[in-house]
Amino acid sequence: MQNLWIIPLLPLAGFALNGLFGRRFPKAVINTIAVGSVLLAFLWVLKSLSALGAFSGGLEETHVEHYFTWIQSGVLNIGVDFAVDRLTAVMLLIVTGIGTLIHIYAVGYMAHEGGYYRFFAYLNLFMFFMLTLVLAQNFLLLFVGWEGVGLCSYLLIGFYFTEKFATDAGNKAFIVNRIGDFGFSLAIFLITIHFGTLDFGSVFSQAKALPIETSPGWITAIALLLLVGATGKSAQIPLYVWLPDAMAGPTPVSALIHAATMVTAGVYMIARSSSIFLHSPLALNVVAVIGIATAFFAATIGLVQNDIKKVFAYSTVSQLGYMFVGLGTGAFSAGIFHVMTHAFFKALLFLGAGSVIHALSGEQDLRQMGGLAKKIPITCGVLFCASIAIAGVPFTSGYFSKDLILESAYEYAPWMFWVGLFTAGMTAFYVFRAFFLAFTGKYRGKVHHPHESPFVMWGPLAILAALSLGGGFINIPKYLEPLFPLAEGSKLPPLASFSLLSVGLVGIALAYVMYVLAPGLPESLASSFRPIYTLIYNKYFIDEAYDSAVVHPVIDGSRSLLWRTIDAGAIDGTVNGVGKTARAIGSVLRHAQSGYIRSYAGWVVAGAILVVIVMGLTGISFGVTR
Amino acid sequence: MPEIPLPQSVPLAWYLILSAILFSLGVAGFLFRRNVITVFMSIELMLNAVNLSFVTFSYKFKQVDGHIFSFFVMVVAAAEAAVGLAIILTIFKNRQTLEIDEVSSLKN
Amino acid sequence: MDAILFLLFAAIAVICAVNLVLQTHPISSALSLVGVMGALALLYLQLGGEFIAAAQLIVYAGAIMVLFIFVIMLLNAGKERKLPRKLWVTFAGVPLLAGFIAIAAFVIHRMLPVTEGVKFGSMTHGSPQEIGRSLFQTYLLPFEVTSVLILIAILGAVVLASKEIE
Amino acid sequence: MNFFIVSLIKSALVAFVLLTALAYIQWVERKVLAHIQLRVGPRRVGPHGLLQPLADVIKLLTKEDMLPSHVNKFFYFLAPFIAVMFALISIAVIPFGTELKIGSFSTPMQLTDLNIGVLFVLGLSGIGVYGVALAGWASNNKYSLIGGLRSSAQMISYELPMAMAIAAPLLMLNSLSFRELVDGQGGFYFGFIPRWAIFQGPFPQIISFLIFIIAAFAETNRVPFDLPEAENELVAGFHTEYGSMKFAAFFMAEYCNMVTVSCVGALLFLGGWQPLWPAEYGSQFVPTLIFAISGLICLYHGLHPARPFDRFTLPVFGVIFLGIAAIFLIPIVATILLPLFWFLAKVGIILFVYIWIRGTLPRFRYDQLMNFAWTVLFPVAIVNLFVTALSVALTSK
Repeated sequence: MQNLWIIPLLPLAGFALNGLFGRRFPKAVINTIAVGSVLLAFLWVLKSLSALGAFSGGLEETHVEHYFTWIQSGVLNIGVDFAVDRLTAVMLLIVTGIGTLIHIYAVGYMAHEGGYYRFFAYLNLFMFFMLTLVLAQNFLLLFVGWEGVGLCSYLLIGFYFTEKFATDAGNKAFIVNRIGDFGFSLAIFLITIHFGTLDFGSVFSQAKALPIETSPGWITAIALLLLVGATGKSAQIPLYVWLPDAMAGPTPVSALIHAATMVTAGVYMIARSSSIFLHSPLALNVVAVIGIATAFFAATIGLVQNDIKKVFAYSTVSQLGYMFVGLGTGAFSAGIFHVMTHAFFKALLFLGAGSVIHALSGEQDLRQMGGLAKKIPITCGVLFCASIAIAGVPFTSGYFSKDLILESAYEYAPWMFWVGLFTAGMTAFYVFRAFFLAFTGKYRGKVHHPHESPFVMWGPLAILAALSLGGGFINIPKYLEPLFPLAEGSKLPPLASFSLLSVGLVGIALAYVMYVLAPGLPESLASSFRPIYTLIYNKYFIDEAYDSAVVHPVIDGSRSLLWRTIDAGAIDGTVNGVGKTARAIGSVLRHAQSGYIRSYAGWVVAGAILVVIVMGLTGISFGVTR
Repeated sequence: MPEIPLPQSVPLAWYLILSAILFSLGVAGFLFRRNVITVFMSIELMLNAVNLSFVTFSYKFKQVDGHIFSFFVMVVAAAEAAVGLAIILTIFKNRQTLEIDEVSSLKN
Repeated sequence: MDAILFLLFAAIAVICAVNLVLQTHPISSALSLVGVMGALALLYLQLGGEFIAAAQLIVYAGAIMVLFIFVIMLLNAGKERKLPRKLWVTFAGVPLLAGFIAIAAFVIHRMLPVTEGVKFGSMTHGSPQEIGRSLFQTYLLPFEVTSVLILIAILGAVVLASKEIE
Repeated sequence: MNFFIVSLIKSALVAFVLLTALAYIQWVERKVLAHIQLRVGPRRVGPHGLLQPLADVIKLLTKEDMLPSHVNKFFYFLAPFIAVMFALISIAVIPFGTELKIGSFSTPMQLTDLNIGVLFVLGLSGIGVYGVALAGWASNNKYSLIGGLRSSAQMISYELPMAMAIAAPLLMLNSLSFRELVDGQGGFYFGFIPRWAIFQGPFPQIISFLIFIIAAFAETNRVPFDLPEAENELVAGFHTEYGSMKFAAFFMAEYCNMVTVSCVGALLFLGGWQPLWPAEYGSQFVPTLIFAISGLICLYHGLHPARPFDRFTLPVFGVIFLGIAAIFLIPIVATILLPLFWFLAKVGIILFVYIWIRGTLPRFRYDQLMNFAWTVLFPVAIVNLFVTALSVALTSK
């Protein structure tokens, strides 16, 4: 018994304290509570993991802790129980560790914002739900965490609820997620029907016993529905649209929720239910295709964005795509590995971007930056680390994970490998485009003398920088072997491996050429490829498409049909009718309510006698038999 | 004296029937009496009847649970008596009556 | 022997209960109720419920009923007013009651075998030790909850009784 | 059938002894009170007033049994019976000593050993309230009514601390049957400190003994808690309307309750018939010594030339005492009588304390009485119970 329940409970306590009394607390107290709770959670994670021997080669099999039975109905018995295996251990460390860093960072970043306590309360609540999600030992509990993080992301995206676009973005994220969650819940229902339980242990052991489905069956259905949920949460095609807008939230939120942790929940969930996916090649195939498509697609959009956070948002989408490719090609451990490294460098990217924005007091447009390298050197340095990491420059963290994913992609289908490779190039390109636009050249901004961020902000950045450079040497796949056996790495052909090595550098070089050496080049390119440029620049008009295809019909439909006809006509009519009937009956029955206790008792007794008579005649003997 | 054929051991059913009789007598008291206190006591009588069947079943199954339940019933009855009698006192203070039928302002 | 004892106490109980219902004066009803309780306590003893018997005496007869009598004295409650009782009550009620009891007896006989009977002393689970063990291990939570209930009852009683009606 | 005969004999014996004892306790009380107040007390009837109780009984029996016109007859008659009945029943579970062995035949010195004896006594004491309450209510007289109300309230209130106080030693001795309780108090610490409940580890029950005694006074409506019959406020309280034998019944009930309570106290706290110090230090000669000394004193006073009266009684009693002393020297009889002696001695001491306090203390005011019960006695009892339970739990293996 490692008292795992303490881990999520600490942030919850923080949320309760800050949420209830934060209004009256001074900032120092709020900080202490918020950061302290998460830090404590992190320490507790370390303690319990080391106690379980997670760091010393132990924790081969899952360590389950049952706390109490939550739902007991018929055969279905859902308990509130947490579990830790190596996968969970990795996720726990990522969530709590990066969570702690980002909390610390947020202390500095939000220092001048309103609704301070609210922000940290939400952040802690998010940590609580995220940890519940990660620790859960059955699908329902996981779903609770899943919905919870969705709620928190909604709250935090709409944190500046005075801005229309923020609230809109929040709604968008929420609604799009609902679609995914709908699929997820359907999947849960199917699982309940077919396995009779939701507990991971029994479900997966049953799943392992099943034959592999060559033709789609209910396992495929389950897997695909789970995938729908995952695409919603992890912003994959077609449900990725909410993530870029989600950048309306404060930057720490973008870093924590929309880069490091929550959006990887889908990946985690698929990896967790790998034993279901492994039995449905079709589903795996879909996962992989969706992943590669998303990766490519988002990367192209990322090429031309001018809002620094948007750029990183699309890169997030495309990196998530990579993770899905990893999962879909059966390299689950590689996917998780990329989750970790991505958590490092993407959090770093966002926080760095945040620090830039902070320096420029709110300016997010790349065209308004430039030449910041001298003004905010530390930020520049850490952002450089992050950029090379994501660009997959050899021996940075991003390189290792991406490498693994692409290798398995090559085994799976070479074309996928080449697309992924190209995407990697694009990634390197647009990241460094952003980097050069921001830090080189001469300053184009209006804000005068940008200032370096305080220590609380660049301290975490430094740690993250170190991680995103060296994080790749943590051999996650090896660590996760008990869960996801490694395929014996068949060597890539030399050409492929070489291009894999070089692609990042090429992308960087290209970006250097276009945005440092010959700044005029991009415009001329854009003008020469005008139609494509506009198409990409407007994100392939996906949002507009959704608008006309989904939103308007729905709205009109609800207006005319649901509201006017069904609601006002049928339902209200029925309800009022019921009411009228009830009144009519009541006016008759009212005379029974004489107000005399004994007459009431008389009715009761009459009923009792009736029961006894029935018992006597039918001879029902309640439990007591001869 | 004439020999009455008595069973060597008392059938369990007798106890339950006794409890049924007591219970229905309690019901009758509840229905016929008009004095609040008597009505209240009839309720207590019903509770006792139920206790008896509890204990009987606990004898049948040779388990202590029945006793525990009747114990809880007693506790609840004690609480109920405390509150109920307090209420009766208040009613009496308010209306100077113990007639249950005069406490019928709930009607309509 | 058992049967005789049972019949004796059962008779006492029933007579007292009938008296409870028929008496018009609350005090008489209260005392007959005490009688019922005493008889029941002895029946519990016969059924091997020593602790319950004692509790019956102490809690019910010793505390609750004293409370009743106390209140009756305090309010100095007199006899019920004789009302012209509606005829159907007596003419329908009593046979109804009898029928009810008869059916109940019938059902119980259907439910329980007549063969197995109660012998004094053959039930050994009612000892205070047993009760205590199961009360503080199996039923600990309900037990604590009842304590809270009692507390609430006390507060409610105090509040109700101490309220001054002007 | 042997069992029934023995029980019959025993109950007859106990009843006889008890009733006489009741009568004579009252005589003793009058005497002691008299001496406390520097009077001589009853000494007209019989030698040294020894026949006074008999005279009282005869008087009460022969008085006209008058029935007030305004009473509720049934309950008016019922009340004293209830009172005296439940007072007398509870003696049935009190053990007076160890086994009574005559040759092969042996029987416990006790009417019946209930394994819930303590609860039994508590329950009966609870029911005993009805007698008083009913008496007060039935005699349809405001003094009686108030007396009855007071007594029922008082008894209910004091039952709680009493029960708490009793529960503490039960916790330590871990039984509900008096006999086992007393056996649990046998033995000595360091060979000479008796393991009575009031001395026994882990937590000596001296506090709960005090609480018990105080509550007992209230339960039996004795000074300083005799408000139900506070003559200067309520004429005679609940038995104002009672005369002759019915009055005697209440009287008997009161003294019987005293005796019962004293017995319970002696059994629960003073180790029943366990001697004060072990036999190897000669505890079995205590009775001999006491009786011998008292006998000698009697002889001395009786034969003292300056003493004008009791020329006959005292010497006779002196001789009797010396005889008893001699009896205690006979080993076979001694084994039977020694426990009895110790037990009765302890009961006697507690009874004497009753009388002593009656002679000493004034009466409480009613509100003081209630406040004392609820604000002092009850909390202290609870705390004591907690501490006991804690220490028991900590020391039990």
